[in-house]
Amino acid sequence: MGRDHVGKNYEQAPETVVSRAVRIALALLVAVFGGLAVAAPAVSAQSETTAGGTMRDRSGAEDEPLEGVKITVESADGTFSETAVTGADGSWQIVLPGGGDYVGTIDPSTLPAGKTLRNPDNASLSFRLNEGRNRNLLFPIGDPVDAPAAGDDGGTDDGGDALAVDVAPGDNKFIQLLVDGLKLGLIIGMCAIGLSLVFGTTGLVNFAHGEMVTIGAVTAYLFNGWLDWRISLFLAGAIAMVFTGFLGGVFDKLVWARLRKKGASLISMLVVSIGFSIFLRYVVLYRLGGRANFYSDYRIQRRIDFGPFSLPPKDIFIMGFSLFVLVMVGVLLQRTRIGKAMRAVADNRDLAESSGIDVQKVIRIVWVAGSGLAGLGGVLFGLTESIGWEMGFRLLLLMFAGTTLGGLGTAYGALLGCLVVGVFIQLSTLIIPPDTKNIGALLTLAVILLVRPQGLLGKKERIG
Amino acid sequence: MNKTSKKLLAAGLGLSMIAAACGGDSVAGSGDGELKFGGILPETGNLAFLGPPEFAGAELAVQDINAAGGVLGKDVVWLPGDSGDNGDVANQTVDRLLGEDVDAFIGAASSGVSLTVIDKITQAGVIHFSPANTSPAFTTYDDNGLYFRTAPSDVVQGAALADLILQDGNETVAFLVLNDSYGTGLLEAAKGPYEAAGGTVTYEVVYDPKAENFDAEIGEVVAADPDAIVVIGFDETSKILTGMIEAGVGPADKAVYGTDGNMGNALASSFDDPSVVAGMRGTLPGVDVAGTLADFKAKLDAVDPALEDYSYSAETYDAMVLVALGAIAANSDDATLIAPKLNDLTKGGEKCTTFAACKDLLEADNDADIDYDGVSGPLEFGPAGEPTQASILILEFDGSGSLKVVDSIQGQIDS
Amino acid sequence: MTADTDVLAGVSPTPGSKKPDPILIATGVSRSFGGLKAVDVEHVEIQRGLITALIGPNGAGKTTFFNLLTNFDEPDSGDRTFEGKSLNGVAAYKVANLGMVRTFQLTKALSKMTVLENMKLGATGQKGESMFRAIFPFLWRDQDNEIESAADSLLARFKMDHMREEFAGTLSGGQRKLLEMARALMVKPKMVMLDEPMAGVNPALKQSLLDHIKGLKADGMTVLFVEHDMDMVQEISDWVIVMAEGRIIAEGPPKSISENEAVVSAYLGSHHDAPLDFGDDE
Amino acid sequence: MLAGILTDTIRGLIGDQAIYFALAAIGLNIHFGYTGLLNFGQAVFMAAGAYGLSMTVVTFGGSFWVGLFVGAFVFPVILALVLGIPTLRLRADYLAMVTIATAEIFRLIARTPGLDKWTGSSDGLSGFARDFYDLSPFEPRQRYLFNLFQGNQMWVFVVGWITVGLMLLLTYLLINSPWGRVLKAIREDEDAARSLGKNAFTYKMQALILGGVIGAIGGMIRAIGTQSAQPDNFITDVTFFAWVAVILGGAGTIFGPVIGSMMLWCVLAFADTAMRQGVSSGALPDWLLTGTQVGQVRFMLVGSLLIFLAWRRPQGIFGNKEEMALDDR
Repeated sequence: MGRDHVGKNYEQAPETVVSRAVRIALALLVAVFGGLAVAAPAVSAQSETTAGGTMRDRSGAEDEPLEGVKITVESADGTFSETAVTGADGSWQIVLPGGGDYVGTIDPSTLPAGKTLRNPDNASLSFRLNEGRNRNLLFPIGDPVDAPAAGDDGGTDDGGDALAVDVAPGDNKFIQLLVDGLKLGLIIGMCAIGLSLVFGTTGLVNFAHGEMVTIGAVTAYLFNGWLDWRISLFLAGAIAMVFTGFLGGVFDKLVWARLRKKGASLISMLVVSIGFSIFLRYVVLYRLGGRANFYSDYRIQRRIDFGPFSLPPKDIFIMGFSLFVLVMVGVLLQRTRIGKAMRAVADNRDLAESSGIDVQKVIRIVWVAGSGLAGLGGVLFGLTESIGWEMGFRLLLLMFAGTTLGGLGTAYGALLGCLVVGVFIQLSTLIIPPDTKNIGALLTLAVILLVRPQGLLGKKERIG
Repeated sequence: MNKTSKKLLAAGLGLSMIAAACGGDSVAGSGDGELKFGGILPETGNLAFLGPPEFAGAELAVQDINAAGGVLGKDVVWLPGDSGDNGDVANQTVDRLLGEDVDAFIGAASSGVSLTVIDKITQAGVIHFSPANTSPAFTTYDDNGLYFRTAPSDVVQGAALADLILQDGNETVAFLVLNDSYGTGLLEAAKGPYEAAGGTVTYEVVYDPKAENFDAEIGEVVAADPDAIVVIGFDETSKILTGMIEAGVGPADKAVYGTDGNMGNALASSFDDPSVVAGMRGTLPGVDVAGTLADFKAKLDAVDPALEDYSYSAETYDAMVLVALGAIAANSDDATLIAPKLNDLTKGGEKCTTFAACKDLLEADNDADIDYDGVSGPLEFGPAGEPTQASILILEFDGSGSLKVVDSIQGQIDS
Repeated sequence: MTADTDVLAGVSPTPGSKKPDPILIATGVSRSFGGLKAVDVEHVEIQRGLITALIGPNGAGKTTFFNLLTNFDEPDSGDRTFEGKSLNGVAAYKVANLGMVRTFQLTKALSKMTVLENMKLGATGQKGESMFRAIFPFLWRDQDNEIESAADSLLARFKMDHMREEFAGTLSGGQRKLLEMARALMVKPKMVMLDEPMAGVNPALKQSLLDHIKGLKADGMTVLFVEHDMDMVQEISDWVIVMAEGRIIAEGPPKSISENEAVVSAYLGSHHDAPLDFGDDE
Repeated sequence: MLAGILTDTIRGLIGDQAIYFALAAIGLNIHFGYTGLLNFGQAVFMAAGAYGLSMTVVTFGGSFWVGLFVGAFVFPVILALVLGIPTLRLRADYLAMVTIATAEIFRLIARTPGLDKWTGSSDGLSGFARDFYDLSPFEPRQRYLFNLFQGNQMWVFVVGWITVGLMLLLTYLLINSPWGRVLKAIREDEDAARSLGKNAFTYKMQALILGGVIGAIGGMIRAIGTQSAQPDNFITDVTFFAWVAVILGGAGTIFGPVIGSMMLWCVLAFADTAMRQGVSSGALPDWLLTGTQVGQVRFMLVGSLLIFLAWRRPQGIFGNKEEMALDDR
């Protein structure tokens, strides 16, 4: 039952692997020697059964202990009752007669002036305690807090955190999500250009495109994290991009060009692409394993605060770099001969062929460039999130949404659509629970198809 | 309709006739004198990382049982199988193993997968014994008395987690919870006691473990600015923790808590600099009452030298040993005879901690009242066939990313 | 040239001229692709019971206009009426049920269906085409047999009865054109729209196709067809409409057309620099 | 050992997976094989059946028989309308993308804890099939048919194959009717069908509904067989399995999908068991394949089968090669 397919595990020095059993054995020592060997004395096992705590006001900037507060603990059956008064450090403790059910009550009138319980209903707390345990009772001080809910922003953020500078919490969350969404959108967009161009030039909806994204990320990970070589991520990313581009070219030469030559229908080509998608995905799983993996470079970076939003430096780089790459792609499509040829083939293949463009060559280049970009997108996505075997397939669904939204077969439409999808996914968490955030993006796809089937930038033609 | 089609149709009808005609050939789980265990443990799917220790535990149990002379004079048989993470794979495995006349299934790791096969197994009169299901749903499930588990219900761990958060004096807490029954079940079990003791949950979110990113969730946590953050999840915790550290709410900035799903060495090892998780604390069910665990770990390593984690290996081991003891007590390998014996074997009576020792007691007197205290805990099964007592370890990552046990909490389930 | 042209004797040979008994009228029909106007027709009328040809150089917008007339494409603006009924917003299949059937430039023989199946598909009002009745063969069997004999007699007329069980995909290009025309007749249309019926047909079959087209007129149907081949246009059409760059530039009897200056220059001009071939290459 | 492989293979050939994938494939065959619809969300139709049944019984406390009706008709018909109305007027690939996305949407919705009351979130729903098994003439603890099946499985087996037979009969009647002729015409060329006065949209919608309903019945049988309905039982890969079954057996043939499904599960069961035994006996070395990886190899096999079939034998094992060569697209 080896886990040798997870190559990374080989690197671990055996001594860092502290087994659960050893941990458990330590627990045994705890049990036997009554806490002598315990690392953290604060929670050491004790022989007395106690209730206690520290009264303090943490709602302000300072952590302020409250002195002279009265707290009473009674047993549920009424046979025991004792009152404690907090000391200068705010702490109090009551020794209880043994395990059982108790009620702890704070006397709010003894609180210092201006201090109120954050939750006045919680002035009395019932609890059950086993023999020999200590129970901390919390009576938080501060302004009342609204009941929390997923996606609800609480409204009365008490400030002090890095993000709340000068901006109301609602706004900064909106802007933060917008920026996160743009980042996601730029990455999806970079990945999706190839999907859209391949569709434009050959009519094929390539379901295996997502695997190019995965392979790009995994290739870079191979050189930066998986193997011991520790090549810089920049170089590893470049290698990954070249490799996926090469792979795309090989793929076209060995598979798609042959199928086109054979005159295979688009539907059977689509099915072939699905076959490759499944096959490649599970080959990656077979070698990489099912866990999330990370590059060794730029593993963790502190976020830089920009006021309304914050980003780690690598994300700033990702956004800037992908914007640069996308502008370059735009310039290449607009200005260079091959770019024009690509657009011409996507526009009208027969016409392009009759005006002397080598359509097969253009398609080959589209495959190479599109796969390379997808690989690069995978490298960036792996950098901002993690590298896993299913990452490309999951992005593929968003790419579909984005490219359809923007207009199938148009490079700029794909980009615009993906940006919209990325932003929409993040912003939708303001309303719906985050675990369902992709639903919004995919529903948009359906709505767009109803209202504007050609997509945002697509030409109005009868489709179908 | 062409000729081939007609022939096929005829063949199909013929087949159904045969099916109707062939009577019962044999009864699964009935005594054939040989105790067979079937495994439905994750070899594939998103819980695949839980598989290796469970398989190792099972193989070790088989070794130990057979080394002590087996059951009913014969060696017990272990037939491993994959549970995957969706019902398809598990069902196929169960079909296959039912065909091999297994007497007890060991698995599955995921409560969800167990629910897809529990009816099939228990209605066939075979024992379904999970080492890792913690969902409270099984306590009340109509299982013909054939479902058992050695993992304690999440209620115990949840209370321990709440206790831990309270001990550390955290007045507000944010929960980041994996969307499955493990995550949401543990969330409920922890939230109740925590709020009852005066704590406030300022933010709770259930996330999709396969999500493209967790920016939105972490953004909410930052905005909520709690004293403590609890992450209940599996492997994806490494992604979330990365985001939290980058957003300034990592273990160095806040009190961060985990649970048995993620408090493993794998979490620290997914960071090149494991010190970033230093200070993160969490709960893990299980304790050594018999004092044989160091030995147990060494034996597991011998079974599978590549083991990285040991989660649920002890529970798997105990499940198999219990069933084997049950067969000795029932003097049969018929699952329906073994099942009624199992609960009593875990409580009251003469204590024994190894299969060999317990077997000796039982063989000396078939009706001997024994109390098997296993490597995973005192067991003490309640009427629902699950532990009523559990020890929860409190773990903490140190500066080198190693897990240290800092405390243990005894939990009791009222039943 | 037949005597039928007499009905148009009084019609002025100018674009958009009024006909005495128009079956199809289009007014102000325009359609553009990506900013380029592919079709911009002010007014055109098609006389009932005659064979009208629609000609023009490559890229003139003939097929696009054809698609607009049959509602296979939606115009940006404009009105079309067929037998006095407006076609605006009417689904393409309903147009067929009104009695206007079209064929396609690239023949749409249904390859993996037999010739007979192709024919039977053409019949309208089939009971068995409802999903629920389809399950009970006794509800539609009789009608289906009638349709089959009608199909057989049409096949015999088109001299294709010997291949009724063959897959349409095995037929030659010309045979497919024939099949498509025969299939269109199964609809029992009032008007048949043929998109380049002679394209890719070998010379031997051409004459028989021509005869069949004339036969349609003899059966009282109106025919509108798109064609490049001027000889054919001269031979069978009663009236000719010429398109160039999306507009109708000339109309008139076939003879007068070849002398029309606008037509000649449009055709000549087209050889210098081929403009975009909208739609025609679908 | 060999006997074990043999029984597993036979169980794959005729067992419950072959049954419900056969139904899913029959539905998909109506979509793709006869109408040319690219439905890559057959899993969500199966889920509609499973959840229609289980939600009626568990969530709303309805009877099993009402649940059967909801699962077979109400849910899949609504789903088909939702999927079809935006996409069926568009080019075929749009349906493909929307269906694959919908399958994922459904899974996410069914999983979300917010809807736990209705869907049981990630654990799904169970305990709705008792009424079905109460009717079983087979003894649950007995084994039947040469020891292949437990009593309950045997009951699913009999009912399942009868259902498959009925669906085949329905398909046969429909496809050989004028209605089926229109479907085939739409598959060959939608514009030609429309030029002959056929309302292609309506026919495509009917086909989508019919195939969806049959898929949903497959999903119900699955839910009844495992006595649970869970979101993760209906992941995208399930759709791909159904596709392999259709293409393997031959798209556009009556029996193809059933044969394809049986062969697929037979091959998978054989490969699974053979590889497992290879691993445990040491015949397959650890560096090549571990037990954990056996399940992954199965998917690689499915992927390669799709590639091979779509490329080299698009007519499937039983399809007519000449007929496929007529595809002039």
